[in-house]
Parts: sequence; C-alpha cells; structure tokens
Amino acid sequence: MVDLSVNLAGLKLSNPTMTCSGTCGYANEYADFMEMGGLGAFVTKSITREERAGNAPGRIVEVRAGMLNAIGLANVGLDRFLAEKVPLLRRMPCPVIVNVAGHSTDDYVETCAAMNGLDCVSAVELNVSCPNVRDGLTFGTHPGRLRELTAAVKGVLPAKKLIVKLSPNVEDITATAKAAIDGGAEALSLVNTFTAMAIDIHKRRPRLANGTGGLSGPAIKPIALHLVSRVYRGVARDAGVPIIGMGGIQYWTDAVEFVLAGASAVAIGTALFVDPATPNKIVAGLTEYMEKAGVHRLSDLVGALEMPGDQPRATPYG
Amino acid sequence: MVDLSVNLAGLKLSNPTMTCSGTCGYANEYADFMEMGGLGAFVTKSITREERAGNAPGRIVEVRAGMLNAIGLANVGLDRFLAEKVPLLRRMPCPVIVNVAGHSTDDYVETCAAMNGLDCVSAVELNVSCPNVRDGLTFGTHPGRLRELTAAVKGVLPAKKLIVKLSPNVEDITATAKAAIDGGAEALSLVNTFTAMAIDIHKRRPRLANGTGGLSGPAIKPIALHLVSRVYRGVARDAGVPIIGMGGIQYWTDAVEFVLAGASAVAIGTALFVDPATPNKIVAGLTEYMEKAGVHRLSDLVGALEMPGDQPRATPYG
Amino acid sequence: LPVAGRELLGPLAFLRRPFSLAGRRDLDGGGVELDLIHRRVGTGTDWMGQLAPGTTVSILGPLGNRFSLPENNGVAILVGGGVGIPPMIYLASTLVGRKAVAFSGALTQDLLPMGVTANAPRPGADAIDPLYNIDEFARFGVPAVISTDDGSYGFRGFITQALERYLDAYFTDNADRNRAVIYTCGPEAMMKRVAEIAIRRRIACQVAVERSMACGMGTCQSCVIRLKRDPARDGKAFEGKDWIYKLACTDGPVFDAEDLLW
Amino acid sequence: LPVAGRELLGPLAFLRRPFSLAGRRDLDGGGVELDLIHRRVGTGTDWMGQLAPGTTVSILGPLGNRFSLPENNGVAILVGGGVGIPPMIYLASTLVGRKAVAFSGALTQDLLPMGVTANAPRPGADAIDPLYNIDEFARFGVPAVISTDDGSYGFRGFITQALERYLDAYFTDNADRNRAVIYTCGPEAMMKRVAEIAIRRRIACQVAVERSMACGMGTCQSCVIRLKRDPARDGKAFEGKDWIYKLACTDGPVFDAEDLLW
Ligand SMILES: Cc1cc2nc3c(=O)[nH]c(=O)nc-3n(C[C@H](O)[C@H](O)[C@H](O)COP(=O)(O)OP(=O)(O)OC[C@H]3O[C@@H](n4cnc5c(N)ncnc54)[C@H](O)[C@@H]3O)c2cc1C
Ligand SMILES: Cc1cc2nc3c(=O)[nH]c(=O)nc-3n(C[C@H](O)[C@H](O)[C@H](O)COP(=O)(O)OP(=O)(O)OC[C@H]3O[C@@H](n4cnc5c(N)ncnc54)[C@H](O)[C@@H]3O)c2cc1C
Ligand SMILES: Cc1cc2nc3c(=O)[nH]c(=O)nc-3n(C[C@H](O)[C@H](O)[C@H](O)COP(=O)(O)O)c2cc1C
Ligand SMILES: Cc1cc2nc3c(=O)[nH]c(=O)nc-3n(C[C@H](O)[C@H](O)[C@H](O)COP(=O)(O)O)c2cc1C
Ligand code: FES
Ligand code: FES
Repeated sequence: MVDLSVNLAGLKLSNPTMTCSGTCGYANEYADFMEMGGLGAFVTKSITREERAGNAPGRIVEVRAGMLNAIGLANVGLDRFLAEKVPLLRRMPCPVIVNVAGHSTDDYVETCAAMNGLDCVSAVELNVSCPNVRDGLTFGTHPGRLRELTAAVKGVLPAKKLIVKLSPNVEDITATAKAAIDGGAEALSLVNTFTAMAIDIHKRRPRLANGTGGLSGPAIKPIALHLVSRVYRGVARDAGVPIIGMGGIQYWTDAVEFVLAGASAVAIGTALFVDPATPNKIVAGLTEYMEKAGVHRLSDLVGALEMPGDQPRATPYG
Repeated sequence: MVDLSVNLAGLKLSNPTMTCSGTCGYANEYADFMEMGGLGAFVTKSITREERAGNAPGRIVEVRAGMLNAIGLANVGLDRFLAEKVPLLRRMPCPVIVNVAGHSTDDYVETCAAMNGLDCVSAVELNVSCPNVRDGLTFGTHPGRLRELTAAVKGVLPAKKLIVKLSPNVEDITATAKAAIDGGAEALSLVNTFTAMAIDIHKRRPRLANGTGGLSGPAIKPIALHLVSRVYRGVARDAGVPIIGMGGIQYWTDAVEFVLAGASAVAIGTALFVDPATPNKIVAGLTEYMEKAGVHRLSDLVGALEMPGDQPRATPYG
Repeated sequence: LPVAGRELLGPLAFLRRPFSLAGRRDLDGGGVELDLIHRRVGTGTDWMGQLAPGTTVSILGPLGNRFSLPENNGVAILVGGGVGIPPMIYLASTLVGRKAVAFSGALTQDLLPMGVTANAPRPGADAIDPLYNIDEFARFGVPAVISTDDGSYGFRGFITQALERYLDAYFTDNADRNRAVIYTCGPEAMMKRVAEIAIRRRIACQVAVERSMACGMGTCQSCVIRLKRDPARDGKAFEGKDWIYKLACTDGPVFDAEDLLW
Repeated sequence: LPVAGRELLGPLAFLRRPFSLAGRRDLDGGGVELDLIHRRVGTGTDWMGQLAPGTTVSILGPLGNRFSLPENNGVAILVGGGVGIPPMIYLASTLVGRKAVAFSGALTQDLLPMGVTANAPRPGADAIDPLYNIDEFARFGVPAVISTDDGSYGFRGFITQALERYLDAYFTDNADRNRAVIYTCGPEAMMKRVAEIAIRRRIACQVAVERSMACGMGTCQSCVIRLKRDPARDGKAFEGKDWIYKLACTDGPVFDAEDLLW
C-alpha cells in the first residue's frame, strides 16, 4: 500500500489531485462524471465581491494542445455564493478551497473575511492575475503590491490556510513567490494561464471577443513545470512552503513530473474538459507507479528531481 | 497577381517567409528538400566568436505540439564560418541574414564587425537570449543592457541592417523592444524560445542533459502571436520598425495570423523538422488567401487586425 | 545506413466536440443506440468521418435540456437548417402520432441536406403543402415542406419565406396558433428570422442555439448567450444590465425565442 | 436536445521518427519499395502499427551514411539486437555472394526477435557454428549464430559471448582478421561490448548509433555523439577538448568503433 496523502501547510489531503479554479464550477456540475470523493481537494471558480457577467462571447477557442479563455471572471458574487453554493459545498466529500479574485485590496479583504467563518471552507486561494481598478496594474506581477495584498488578506483569514496563485506572466517568478511568502502565504499555486491570442484570419479580428485570453492545457506544461522547479529550488523548499503544481496536467505521468519538480499537490484544469475523470485516473496511475518503483510515501518524491550540478543524493528519494 | 514582397527596413524580400536561426543550419543541409529560392530570406544558426561544442546530449525532447532544445549554441565559430560557410552562402538564391550570439559585448562586436564587410550578408540578427559571462544575466531581458549592446553592435555594422531578436522570457516585452529600437535596431524578431523543462519520471532527471531548454513549435504560437501584437501596437508601429514574427508557425494560416498581428515577415523553425517545404507551402497558401480576399499587397495586411476598442477603419485593410 | 522519417499528420484537435442526437433507440440487451449526423468541417469531424464501423469512441452525455412537446395536441413545426437538421429528426421521432410538419431548404436541389424520397409527388414552385417527401421525417409520419432558392425543387425561395406562407395559409386561427410550437435549429441568421416570424405571429418558438463549448456541463462559462432578464427567474440585477447571460450547454441549448437577445 | 461529445485521443506526436531501412527494391514501374521493421514503443510506432495497407505516409530520406562493405573478400560479421536488426537485414541483402555471418540473441527462445526457420537443424548449447536457421538472413545466403541467455535455443549465454567464442574459433589468422568487418546496431550496452571485442582483437568494426533526432539533416545539432578528435579530419582543437561531437544523422549513424567515445 502506498501513502498518497499530502500535508498542505497543515491541511490534510487524501491524495495530491485537486481541481483548477474555473474549470470545475462549484462542484455540483460534474457530480455525474467525476468521483469527487476521489479528489484531494476541490477548488472553486474565482469568487468576486460583486456578481459578474463576464466578457462577451466567444470566450474560448481551441488551439494546438490547449485552449484560450477569456471568461472574464463570470461568477455569482459573494452573496449568491453564500446563499446558493455554500450549502452544496457543505456536502462535498473532500476539502474545499475557495478561489477569490478582486479588483482592489478591499474587494479581496471583504470576500476573504466572509470565508474565514465558513466551516466548509478549508483554505482560500488568491487569484492575483487581475488588474487593479485603480491603476490597471496586475496585483500578481508586482512583488511589493503582492506582499501587501497577501498580508492584508491573511489578516482577515486567521482560521483558514492562505494559498497564493502566481501568474506566469512575469520575468522572475521567484520574486513574486517570495513576496507572497513574505506576505503570509502558506502555500503557492502555480501557474495561472499565459496571456495569448488567436486570430480569425477571415474576419481579421481576435477569435476571443476580449482580444486576448489565457493559454492553458498541455501546450504550457513544459513551461509550468520549469516554473514549479524554479520556485521550489529558489524559494519554496527552504521556506518550507508547499507548491500546488498546475498547467497542462492530463496524464498521471504529468503529475509525477510536477511532483518530482517540487509540487506537493497537483491541480487539473483544462484536461477535465476532455475527461472529467482525469483526477481519478491520475490517482490510479500514481499508485501503480509508486508500487512499481517501491516508493511508499508520495512525499518522498516531492522535489526528488536531480538537476545537473546537484549533489548526488544519499538515498534515492532524499 | 498578388504582391508578396516585403520591405524590411530597406531590405527587399520577395516574400515574407524566412527560416528561424538554428533550425536550418547554414543552408546547404536542406538543399535537397527545400526550394531556397522560394524563401524571402535565409537566417543562419547563431555564430559565436569561438567555435562551440555545445551541451551534452540529450539536447532535444519532443513535447505536446512542440519540442524543447538545449543545443547550447553549438556552432563552427567565426573563423570556420568565414572559411567554410561564407562560400556556400554566396551561392544562396535569397538574402542571407547571419544570426550572432555572444557572451560579452566584445564577443558580439567582434563577430558583427566581421559581417560588415561580407557582400553575401544582408543583415545581422542578434540573439540576445544568452547569459553574459561577466554576471550571468541575460542580455535580452534588461532594457538598459540591451540598448547598450545594440548601440555597440550597430556602431560596427554601418553597412548592414541590424535585427534584434527578443526573448519572450520577460514581463514587459515592449520595454526590451523599445530598448532595442533606441539602441539602433532596424527590425525586431520575436520570439525566441520559452524556458521550459521535461522530466524522465523513471530516472528522476530532466530529459535534457542541460536541465532546462527552450520550448518551440505550435504550442507557443498563441503566446508568440500576442507578443507580436503587443510590440506592434505598443512600440513598433509608431517607430516604423518592422517585425519578423516567429514561434510555432506551421501552416499558412499561422503566417496570416502573425501578419495581421503586425509582422512584416514570418520565420519558420521547428515546423521545418516536420516538413522542410513548409515555407514554400506557406507562400502558396498566402497567395491563394490574398487572391480570394482581393488583397493585392501583403503589406496591406500587416497589422490589419481589428482589436476590441479600436477605431473602425476607413478601408478594410487600412 | 539510410534513415527514413514519417510525418505524423493532423494532431490538431484537443477538446471534445458537441453534437446533437439525431436518434436514440433502446436495444434489447440493455444498451442504447445513438444516431449522430455530422458535416465534415475540420479536424474533429474529419476524424469522425473516417472512423471504421465498430470503433469505440468516448462520449459524454446526453447534456443540456431538450425541446418540450406542444400541449393540447398543438402542431409541431420543425424548421432545421444545416447541422440543425439532426436534432429535428430526433424531435420528429418523438412526435409519432402527433400533428407535425417539417421545413427543409437549400440553395438548389442537389444541395438539399436530406434526400427527397424517390417517387414522392413533386411540389410546385409555390407549393407550401406538406408532403411525405423526406424519408427521415416521413418515417415518423411527419410531412415536409421543401424550398430551394432557385426553385429547382419545391417552393422557390428561402425556407423562412415558405414558413411564412405556410403560416399565412394554415394558421389564421388563434386557437391553432396558441397551441402550435415552432422548433428551430441551424445557422444563427436563419434561427433569428424564424424567431422573429414566430414572435410577430405570437406562436411559441423554441430555439436550439449553438455556441463554442469547452466543458458542456456548466463549469467553464464559455458558452454564454444573452437573454432578457426575468427578475423572478434570474434574481436581482447586477452591473446595471437588463439582460443576463445563460449557458447554452446546461441552461440550453433550447431557449424560448421570446427570451433570446442573442 | 441532448448534446454528446467525443474524445479525440492520442494527438501526442509532433516530430518525425527515425527508422532504418530493412530492405529496398527497385520496382518495375520505376518506383522503389522500402521495408521498415519496427517495434511499438509509443505514440508514433503505435500509429504506424495500425496503418491500413495502402495508406500514404510522408517520409524524408534516405538520410545519413551507410555501412561500407569489407574489402578483399573479408568476412562480414553482423551483430544486431532489438531495433538494430532491421538494418542488419538490409546489410545482408547487399552481401549476397560474399562471406558473411549474422549473430542474433534473446533472453529465451520465445523472445528471439526473428523467427527460427522451421526444421532448421537445432544447434547445441555451446554451438557457434553458423547455420541457415534465420529466414531473413538465410534468404541472402547469410548463416546465423543464435544465442539465448537461458539456452532454450542455440548458444547458452549472451550474443557477445557467442561472438567471442566464434572469433576465437575462426579468426585466429591475422589475414582473416585484417579483412573482416564487424557491423553492429542495437542497444547501446551491446554495441559498446561488441566494439570492445573488435578493438581488442584488432578487427574493424562499424557501429550504427542511435540518438534523439529532430531534423535528420544536420541542421539542428541535436543528435551529437562524442568521437576522438582527429586533427587531420577535424581541424584545430577548441574549448581545450580532445574529443569532438559528430552528428549521428549526417556524419553517421555509422561510425568506426575506434573513434567512438560514446
Ligand atoms: C449544441 C451543438 C450541437 C451541434 N450539433 C451538431 C450536429 O448534430 N451535427 C454536426 O455536424 N455539427 C453539430 N454541431 C457543430 C459541431 O460541433 C462542429 O461542426 C464541430 O465542433 C466542428 O469540429 P471540427 O473539429 O470538425 O472543426 P474545427 O477543426 O474545430 O473547425 C474547422 C472549421 O469549422 C468551423 N467551425 C467549428 N465549429 C463550428 C461550429 N460549431 N459551427 C460552424 N462552424 C464551425 C471553424 O471555425 C473552422 O473554420 C453542433 C454544435 C453545437 C454547439
Ligand atoms: C538512426 C535510427 C534508426 C532507427 N531504426 C529503427 C528501426 O529500424 N526500427 C525500430 O523499431 N526503431 C528504430 N529506431 C528507434 C525509433 O526511432 C523509435 O522507437 C521511435 O522514434 C519511437 O517513437 P514513438 O513515437 O513510438 O515513441 P515515443 O512516444 O516517442 O516514446 C515512447 C517511449 O519509447 C521510448 N523511446 C523513444 N524513442 C526511443 C528510442 N530511439 N530508443 C529507445 N526507446 C525510445 C521513449 O523514451 C518512451 O519511453 C531507430 C532510431 C534511430 C535514431
Ligand atoms: C475556462 C477556464 C477558466 C478559468 N478560470 C479561472 C478562475 O476563475 N480563477 C483562476 O484563478 N484561474 C482560472 N483558470 C486558470 C486555471 O485555474 C489554471 O490555472 C490554468 O488553466 C492552468 O491549468 P490547466 O492547463 O490544467 O488548465 C481558468 C482556466 C480555464 C481554462
Ligand atoms: C533546435 C533549435 C535550435 C535553435 N537555435 C537557435 C539559435 O542558434 N539562435 C537563435 O537565435 N535561435 C535559435 N532557436 C530558436 C528559433 O530560432 C526560434 O526563435 C524558435 O524556435 C521559435 O520558432 P519555432 O516555434 O518556429 O521553432 C532554435 C530553435 C530550435 C528548435
Ligand atoms: S460549455 Fe462550459 S459552461 Fe457551457
Ligand atoms: S537530427 Fe538534426 S542535426 Fe542530427
């Protein structure tokens, strides 16, 4: 028997698979197609203080090995979340993580404060890839601003774990990772989508009504994997802050790659659209892999990647 | 008859297709499989002052819709380039652009100075995605340093066009684009590869001997397209500096997307490995597209993308 | 030692593709047989077109809502175009023994998306009398009106013109109109026109819309369509909008023509 | 209206795949028939395995250098393992009427990569006498020595041990050794051992190496292998290295065992 359990900054998960925010709604939608009890944790769609209609359609477009989305944070808003979704989340057979987005520090703080008292919520994941209404600059790409936001949110979330989800659209992701940790993040999620574009060559217009959108899916996996490895080795390992790896995970082999690179847990997004049972299949694949390799605890694999120039390790998984 | 010709900062190309540096050697290798006369221009593998053996193998690995490479700038060096490759390049039926890389400003300056006197060389493309030996920082990710490098090189290249090839591994590519233009770049190439990684889950080691490598191929196309559009609208259009778009171009439709986003020419790299005749096929596809759309000059399509919020255009291709 | 390489073509599709059911039959053994009818327009539908019989494919579904049948023995009027025809066939299969009529049109006879039944009586160029001349519908006892833009078969003109003429001729009576339901699926321009016709004549109309979809289950919010806001149904207004987005995949794809703002 | 989706599986291969030719015949009409023999180890080879006869595929080639035949009527000694066997068959086809012997081995008889000719005489467990017992080689008049690790057919032990015993028995004469050439292709560990054996006995040895390849034509520099530096051939040294990288795709895949540093 292998031990797939994960200790995510004190939060216990039965296995490392999670959903990516925005790809799995508020959990009820997939109930017929996914074994929710088989998830390590469930992450909701981003919630904002006010209800949002989101961008005009077309909101998605398929590209090679992935897709672009410009949903525009369409969500039910805090009030309806509390009234309509929380009762559903109370029945979830796995820990629930609420993803929170906003366009000002106040937005984030108010929404997060409401989460602090909810028994059915184990942690909050901050989506910081949104532009600030005040100056249009994204929270997640400026270390100073990210540290302040994280600290402000942590102040109102004493009872919950705080996860900060990093944007990959930065030059040095270790700088924003460090800022989040300094601000009080207890875990890091990486990565969010890459800003990208597709063009309708006949209409000569972007295929997304919004112009640009976020690239997700297997296409981004090699970049996401590198960023996880970089943050793990550059910041997170020494700080003892666990990483939730995501970006293009579709098969169990992808999950193993992220774990070896330094992720304590993995989240699956776009691949759910191809097969909602992906997390369950990844758990099965991981189990078999560990059995064959004689690895008993998944935690022994976290960051076990040997990079060129590394000191040879004493034990195979040390 | 449609007019595919391109005026690249004064350099005339018969059509917009070029090769990506490093994917087509020094031209002689592909002679049997590609109609070189059908190319708008040929771009060589990066040349450094000294001959370089490059990284240990494995140097490449296939990923979804693309590949990673960590060749390590393996090349014959300036002396052998002049002795062995220049005679071949003299026979090229299209303009030749030499890509130059280095690890210090002196490296770049010396190699470029040697290009200034070569009649068979039309332009130099600077690969600035290399770390500086002095401090390990990449030339291409620091605007100040990039401007200085560009100015130093332009000083020794009065007789040739200077193209700067931008790295995508930056937060704000318009800043490095502007720096290159300020330093004297007469055209911009974008983009180079994205730093990325793949892991052998059985050996628990990176699949590239170098650890990380550059992601290229269709996987990066949506990001590259966005970066071209951003540089075109943010800097290049107003500065009157043409863009050579690249990153995942495989079909003629991809080329049209880059042109609409603001590229005056397009370069094809990884797709050559799948089909060396790709540039020739793109020219055929472009021609048919323009005929059907009633567009006579390719230059009318450059940047003709209508973004949300744009002023409606007076003419369809204005 | 020569080395040869091969090209691996066409790995261009990633997401699933949405299709309407064109038919559904319970099998004796307990299984279900589903009919899909599709055009070939790209990677995914090309791939489907070349599948060998017996190939196992993965499907998720059925997803979304469905047409609801007319009440009080009202007439079901089916107006399908292009890839909107398959769901009309499925609908027809549920209408056996009811009053129904189907409309089908094309540029010219050769392009008719469905075959005309051999030796069916040939309608005139301004005929709007339904005939049992399309097999897929006749099989379920549903007669059809056929139009071609050039008059090469049946009514000369657009299918929406044939529909209007038909309604003019047969739906003068308020009671008939009140019980009838128009069902439409196909190109958006056609559906919009059908919806207009229905609304103007106060005939109920159910429209099956098409949107780009990623998940098909209401999670990704990609397939939105604009509807009139109904405070009772949709809760309090937000962002100052008098409309609301609904999801084509789960709230729809069938919407009431009255509600649609497109 | 139910909506169904389908999964588009397996679009996982992007680059071309390198293969050795196992045979080549000019056809009457002017065409050429090429033989490829391949394992199924992944996406690309799975795809090839399910191709219907007559499917058109795109190939680039032939690329790279080839084995050169022994001079002065020397013996050609072919040692192939796994996917290194196909090029040995091609080599055998060029050796008709010459002196040659092939070596082939496996863990156990059932795993022999090539079938044993029905009713061929059965060799003993330490037999190293070549027999016409592998069809693919016998067809070209090349006898073979077969080994299995467990002795279930032919020589008991590794193929490299059979090779050594064979050389001990038949290549005591300097003149024979000088004219003979060993050809090897297969798993790297096997080829390294074969190269060692050849070098120690001063028998010429040509090794066909395998490397990850992207372009196959010498442009991408991905397929390098380390060779001893030969100043005459390789020009002046650089980076202080006494070795040099060569390209498996164009300088090779066949290299002289003496040169290889792997
Ligand atoms: C609810 C719903 C039900 C549908 N039912 C059917 C059905 O029963 N039968 C059927 O044949 N089709 C149906 N469609 C359309 C079908 O989903 C698309 O034709 C299919 O997704 C195209 O996939 P592809 O990979 O072949 O094309 P792609 O390679 O994805 O695209 C190829 C070309 O087709 C165009 N295209 C792609 N999707 C559509 C589309 N939805 N409409 C028009 N053009 C498109 C693209 O813009 C592109 O130019 C339905 C769509 C929806 C949303
Ligand atoms: C010069 C040369 C000649 C070759 N000749 C032949 C031949 O005649 N017949 C033949 O069957 N094969 C031959 N090969 C090997 C063949 O190219 C690979 O088996 C093939 O590329 C695998 O492609 P795939 O898509 O099926 O596997 P992938 O999906 O790419 O990989 C699947 C698995 O196989 C492993 N794998 C991939 N490539 C190789 C490899 N080259 N060697 C070992 N394991 C690999 C991968 O690590 C992975 O675990 C040759 C290779 C070279 C370089
Ligand atoms: C349709 C869609 C909607 C998304 N919505 C959100 C969101 O609301 N909040 C968020 O933090 N990330 C959102 N994401 C990003 C994902 O959570 C994830 O970070 C990204 O897609 C990379 O993972 P993947 O490649 O497995 O999809 C969304 C992604 C997709 C595809
Ligand atoms: C094998 C390989 C080698 C490359 N070598 C170089 C190089 O020497 N210099 C350089 O500027 N770019 C190099 N590149 C980057 C390409 O020129 C190009 O910018 C990138 O691959 C994106 O285009 P593509 O997706 O069409 O390949 C290389 C790319 C590949 C795949
Ligand atoms: S397709 Fe995902 S919400 Fe409708
Ligand atoms: S495979 Fe590209 S150089 Fe050998």
